[in-house]
Amino acid sequence: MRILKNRAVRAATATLVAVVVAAGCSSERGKDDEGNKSKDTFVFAAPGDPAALDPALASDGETFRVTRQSFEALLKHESGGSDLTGALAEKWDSNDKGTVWTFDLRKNVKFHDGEPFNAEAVCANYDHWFNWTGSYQSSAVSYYWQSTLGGFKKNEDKEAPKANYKSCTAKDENTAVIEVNEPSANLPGGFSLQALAIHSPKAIKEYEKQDAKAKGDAITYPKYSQEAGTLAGTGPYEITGWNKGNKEVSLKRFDGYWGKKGGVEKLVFRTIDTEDGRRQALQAGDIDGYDLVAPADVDTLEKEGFQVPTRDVFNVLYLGMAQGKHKALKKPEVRQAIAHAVDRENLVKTQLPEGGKVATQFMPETVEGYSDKVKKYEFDTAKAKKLLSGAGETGLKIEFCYPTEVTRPYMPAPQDIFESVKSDLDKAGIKVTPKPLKWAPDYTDAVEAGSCALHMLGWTGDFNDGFNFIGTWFAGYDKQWGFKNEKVFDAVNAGSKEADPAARTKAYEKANEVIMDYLPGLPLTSSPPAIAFAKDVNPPEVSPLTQENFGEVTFK
Amino acid sequence: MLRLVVRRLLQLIPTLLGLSVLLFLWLNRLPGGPASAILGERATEAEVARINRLLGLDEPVWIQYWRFLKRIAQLDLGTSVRTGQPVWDEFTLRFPATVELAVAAILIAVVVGVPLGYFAARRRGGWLDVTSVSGSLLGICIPVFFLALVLKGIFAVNLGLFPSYGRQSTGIDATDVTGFAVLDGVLTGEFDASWDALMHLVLPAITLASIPLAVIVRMTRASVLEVLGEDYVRTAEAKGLRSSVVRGRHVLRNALLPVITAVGLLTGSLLSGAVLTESVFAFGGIGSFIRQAIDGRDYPVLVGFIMFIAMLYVLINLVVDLAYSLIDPRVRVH
Amino acid sequence: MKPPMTKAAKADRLAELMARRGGDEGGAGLWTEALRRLRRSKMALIGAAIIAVFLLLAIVGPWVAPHGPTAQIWRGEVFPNQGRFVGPRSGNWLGLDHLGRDELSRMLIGARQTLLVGVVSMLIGLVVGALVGAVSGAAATLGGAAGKRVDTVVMRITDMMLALPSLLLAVSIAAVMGQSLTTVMIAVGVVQIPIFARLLRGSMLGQGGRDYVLAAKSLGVRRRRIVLTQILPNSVSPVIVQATLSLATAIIEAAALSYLGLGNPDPAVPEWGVMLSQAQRFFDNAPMMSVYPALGIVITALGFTLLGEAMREALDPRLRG
Amino acid sequence: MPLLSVDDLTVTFRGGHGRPPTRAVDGVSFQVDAGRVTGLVGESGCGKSVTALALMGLLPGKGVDRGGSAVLDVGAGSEFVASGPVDLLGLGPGALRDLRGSRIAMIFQDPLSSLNPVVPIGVQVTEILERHRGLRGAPARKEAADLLDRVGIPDPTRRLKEYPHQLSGGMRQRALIAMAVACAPRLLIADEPTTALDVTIQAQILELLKELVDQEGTALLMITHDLGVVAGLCEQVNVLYAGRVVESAGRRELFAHPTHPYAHGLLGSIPRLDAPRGDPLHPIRGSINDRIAWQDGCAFAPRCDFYDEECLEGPPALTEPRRPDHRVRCVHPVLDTTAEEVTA
Repeated sequence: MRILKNRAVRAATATLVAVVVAAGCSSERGKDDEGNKSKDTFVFAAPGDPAALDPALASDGETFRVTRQSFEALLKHESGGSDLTGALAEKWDSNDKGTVWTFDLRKNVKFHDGEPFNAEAVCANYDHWFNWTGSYQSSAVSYYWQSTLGGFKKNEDKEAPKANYKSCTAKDENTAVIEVNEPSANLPGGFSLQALAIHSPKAIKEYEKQDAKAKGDAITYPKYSQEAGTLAGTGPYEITGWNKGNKEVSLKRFDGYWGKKGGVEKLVFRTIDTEDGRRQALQAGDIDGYDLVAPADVDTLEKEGFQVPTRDVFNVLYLGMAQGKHKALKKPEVRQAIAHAVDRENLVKTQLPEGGKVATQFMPETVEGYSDKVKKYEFDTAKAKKLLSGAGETGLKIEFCYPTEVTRPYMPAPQDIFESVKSDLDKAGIKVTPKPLKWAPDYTDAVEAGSCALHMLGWTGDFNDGFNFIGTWFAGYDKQWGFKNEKVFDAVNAGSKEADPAARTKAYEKANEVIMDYLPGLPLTSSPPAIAFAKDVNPPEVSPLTQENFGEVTFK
Repeated sequence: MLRLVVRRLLQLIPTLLGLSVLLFLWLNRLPGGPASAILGERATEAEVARINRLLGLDEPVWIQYWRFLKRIAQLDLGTSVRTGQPVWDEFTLRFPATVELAVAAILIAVVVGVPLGYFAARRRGGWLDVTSVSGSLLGICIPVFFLALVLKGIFAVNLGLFPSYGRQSTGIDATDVTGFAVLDGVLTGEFDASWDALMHLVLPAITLASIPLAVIVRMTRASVLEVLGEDYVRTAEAKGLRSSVVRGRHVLRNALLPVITAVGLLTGSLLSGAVLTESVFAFGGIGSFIRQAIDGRDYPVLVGFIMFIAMLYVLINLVVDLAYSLIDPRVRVH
Repeated sequence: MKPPMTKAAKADRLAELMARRGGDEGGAGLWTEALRRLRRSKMALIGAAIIAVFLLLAIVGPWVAPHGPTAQIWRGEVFPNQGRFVGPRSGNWLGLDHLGRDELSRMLIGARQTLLVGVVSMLIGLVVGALVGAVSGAAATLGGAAGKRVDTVVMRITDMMLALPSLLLAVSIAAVMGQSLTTVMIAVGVVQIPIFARLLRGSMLGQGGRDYVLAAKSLGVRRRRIVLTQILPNSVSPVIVQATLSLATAIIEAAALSYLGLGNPDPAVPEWGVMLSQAQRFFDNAPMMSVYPALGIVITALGFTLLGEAMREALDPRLRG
Repeated sequence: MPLLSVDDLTVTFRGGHGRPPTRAVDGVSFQVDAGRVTGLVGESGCGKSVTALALMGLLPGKGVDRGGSAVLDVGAGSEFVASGPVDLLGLGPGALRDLRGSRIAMIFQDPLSSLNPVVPIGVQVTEILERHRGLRGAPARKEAADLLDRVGIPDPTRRLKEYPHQLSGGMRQRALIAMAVACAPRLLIADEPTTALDVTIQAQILELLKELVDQEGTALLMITHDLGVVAGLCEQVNVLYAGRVVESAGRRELFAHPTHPYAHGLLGSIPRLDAPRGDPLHPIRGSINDRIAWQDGCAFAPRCDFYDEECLEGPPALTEPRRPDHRVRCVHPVLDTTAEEVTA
């Protein structure tokens, strides 16, 4: 026994010594690595891990942030803006009904695996998605396909939306034609979605067989989507590694890229889930940039010489009112009273990062269909009081849900915003009972089910179309709001079937005015999610849709 | 000895079964489901319903439980709802990090705590005693997350002595053999990788060590005080032995027995309890993963994890007992 | 030659002399002994002093607080989004928090909340834990084979509870019950249960083996009586110590929960843990905003811990001397 | 001259923690002659063990005051100690360590608790050989085996590997004795060496001790409350009461003529087979706690049948009422006892 013990001890000490000594003599080399590493590797900290490396299976921004560097869709938003421009398609056009979409594809584009990009490739992708079966049809896996092009060839679930996608035909090498059954507000915007980015057909063939099994109590993402180097896109970077343990995805510059080559040799995305964590990592020089900067930090970082470029706003935060939950909210006066009671200016002044704006309607001004003629509800506590007493609701008691442990691009500090709004309402004589809930699923569920009389929620646009905003709430009856008002519903839907962009915009403007007259809830603010970069970085054009292309990054 | 191991593992089975039932009933009481956790604000009722149906979460609990049992029987812990990967893989992926962290923390706690406790006992009532005891107590009283933030702010951000997050720097692409970053470096000869990993360990380990340290200091102190009063120490003195021998062979060897048990249990709690530390230092271990699992209602992960922890505890207790039987002849295992 | 003393006189003289010699060691009971040692331990004194101050604050705090906890009176002067805060000044001795509220008032009112959380959750743990422990301890010592089985089962369960990371337990409780002060208390309390249970059982087993229990058994005293009148009273001291220590851990655990966003939500009743977890976002620009509640927590916890440790030492017969 | 002469030894425990200081040993004087067995008798609490510890230098450094002197003839000196007579109370810790185990050894009361439970017997024996005789490794083990053999432990080589809990009570005490005599000390102090053992074993152990001292010429200071042991072993007896020697005489003389009321009482309280039936025992009333300070008078007075005011006039001196070699500390010595009344 004793012998054995001693042996163990000796072994242990031996290793320890080895490590320390080794470390000692090699530490120098380590330093050098750091030195020249920063030249060609750009490290960006994201708040969350990607879900998969196949954007088609994902619905979260973190996945897209990574895949966007490697996969391209037919269309994209212009760098730093929110207008559509060509990506893999140079030009695109549709018939008047908006059901036949023709894309002139970019020539001599190669996939990372050397395959040529052409019309067949495009159709291969679209048909692949359209023919999805099994748990691929779950909206947890194919959310964006379903929300833009509806269901599948064979819907296995009667609840699934009916297919709107009809066919994709390769007219010639460089012309692809995609047909849909109904005109849709999601087009052409949908064609820019990262979820509909084009992969090399070779890769698709190869991994088609791998099923996303709904096994026991969870959906297993297909194996290929969890490994680097399986799929091949056309983007400026290739994904070379995904070290899950280290929460790190690394990409290498693709020299065969058709467009402007990537500025740095290697891109690395690392996950740091807390705001402080990301900020401190930047301050400590461990990373070169990060997203979702806490508003409180923007100023600090700038003072310390870091770069915090301002994004245009492309989201809206609103104060939701569930009429189903609280009868008083059915009275317009009460809703108006609340609207007048809230000091939205103060939120912008004190809570939001630079560039934040008061929201006058349920879409930011950057979106086509934004109207200046909507009814505005200025801050006026006295008026609020008057309206309440008029409605016989003085001393109104109401429950107010807010999410904890989360920051959303449109909602930097939920609890602070909540407390400000609450104290406003208190001043107007409305008794608020706070009800904090964990963001997901508690909060989102409660809100969806309309069990939160007052609540805060928001939306970040997927692409530049008004319906992508107002459509998500007011296209029909929704428990979250709990009201039926055909006038509103019709106004909102009017635009969605409209093929002609100009007419569509008009319709949306009208819709916004109708909505704000009815005032189902109170749009609070639009705030730009802040993004920060190190001093020695030439940052990319920051995008309102948070669709930065890190290929633009270079080091000073 | 082997029989002991086997017996313990058999005892484990009923415990696990009971535990799993409790868990299942418990977790089913949790509001909200994975679906909305996945989709966030994009979740609509219809979607949630569909996903739940697909996952069979709409079926009665006992059916789900039966399915679960069948899975477990095949040694399948299920699949994480959030990451869509097998729970087992997720654990094996992240557990080494936590083990590394926990071991480092315990090492610190023991290396610092035992001597402190010993000398505190020797100079009972002296300034060393008072300072070391109340100092270690202070360690317990600082909320871990705050301690972590402060340490990080000072040593990582301001002084830049240590990395502020993660397990490894980006530049160093270490080859992964065992998953234990430090060890791997030694095995593969990538010593800079080892060093790098060590540096990343320092701050989290110190943070995590604060509580075990306090416990160990106090235990050592108490137990040394007790042993110093024992007759056999007096005997040793009566033999005129050199004080080094008296301390080492007669005082410490006896005084450390209870400390060993404590260390075992502490390690266990660290392995399961590094949630705060890991999330402050974005340390890719099991702790932060579990925290996300809780937020995301990732039932399979939670169930799996608790099963995992249960087993872990039995194993640790086993190890402690074996270690004990090595040092304390009175409790030989037969 | 002095006149001979009477017997009585002699007796008195003796008594006087014996008295003068002073009493002998021993005889003093466990508790009196302990108290005597406590009064002389630095740790105990410091701890007690801290606790006294804390209690005072907790009691009078809300009345002496100059402003309401939610009144965002100086809202216009604080700009968290620009890192502009207001430090100590006349009128706001501890400055303003990130929503333009008077920090001092919130600290004062927070004291009571913090105490409340500590005490209630400790009590939950103590009462339930002690019950469980007592039952299983009694079963183990006097219940015979069946009792042993009961005991093992109970202890298994507590083991499991101990094995679960306390935060995980707390979080899932919070998830079921929704967030509120009560949730925090229960969550933190539940975590304490197994500790108390094991402790009491342990010391009961220790007592169970003692001669006086054997004696009582052999005299045929009814088991319930033995447990109630002999074993329990002699087993409580470690539990009392633990209770003191638990007050500290409870306060800290509560802070941890707040950091995980599960703290008491209601801004009207600020609790130091919540204040800390909210303020640490602004640590760079307004460190004091985190430091005040942090200090509050640390010092209070330290107070209870010091006292608890001192008691532990004072009561530990092995460490007499 | 004697091997050890203790003169006016006093040991006082400072109270601290508000307790009054207690004087455990209050001016004890006695002598131990080389190669002879001297007894130190008294009921528990009379300060005999403290005396022993004081001689060994094992009393805690803090909170204890020592007075008087205890001169031991250490024979050959060592690196710390000059040869010849030295005052044990005057020595530094280093010197004491050198003497303990080599010149002066001790056997304790409870053999189980006096052995380190987690160290094999062998090591516990060899360590002392190594310390004082520089023996290491094989020779040390050999010597240890011999020692165990000498103290009558069967199969010593196996025992060396065993741990205390594997030995019987008697074995353990033998092992302790083996350690004590390992370096042939000049003085061996045995503090109630048999109290923790059952009677049959007691006899064996006493037998063993006798042999050893006879062979080695070691002087033995036997500390006990058991008059049986005294009768069987000691040549010179010192009766201790409340920290002072109250009577000192040769064994026969003492048993024949217990002169101090206390000694008288002690002997009177032994049950005897040849006593007529129904003849009651004569226990001493009260306990050692019913006493007064020596400076006020005779500490035994409160329990004494014969005391009067004279007893309360200051400390009584040692007198020699019977014979020059029989010293008694009493104002009213019991002189009328006749031999046949008490003889063992």
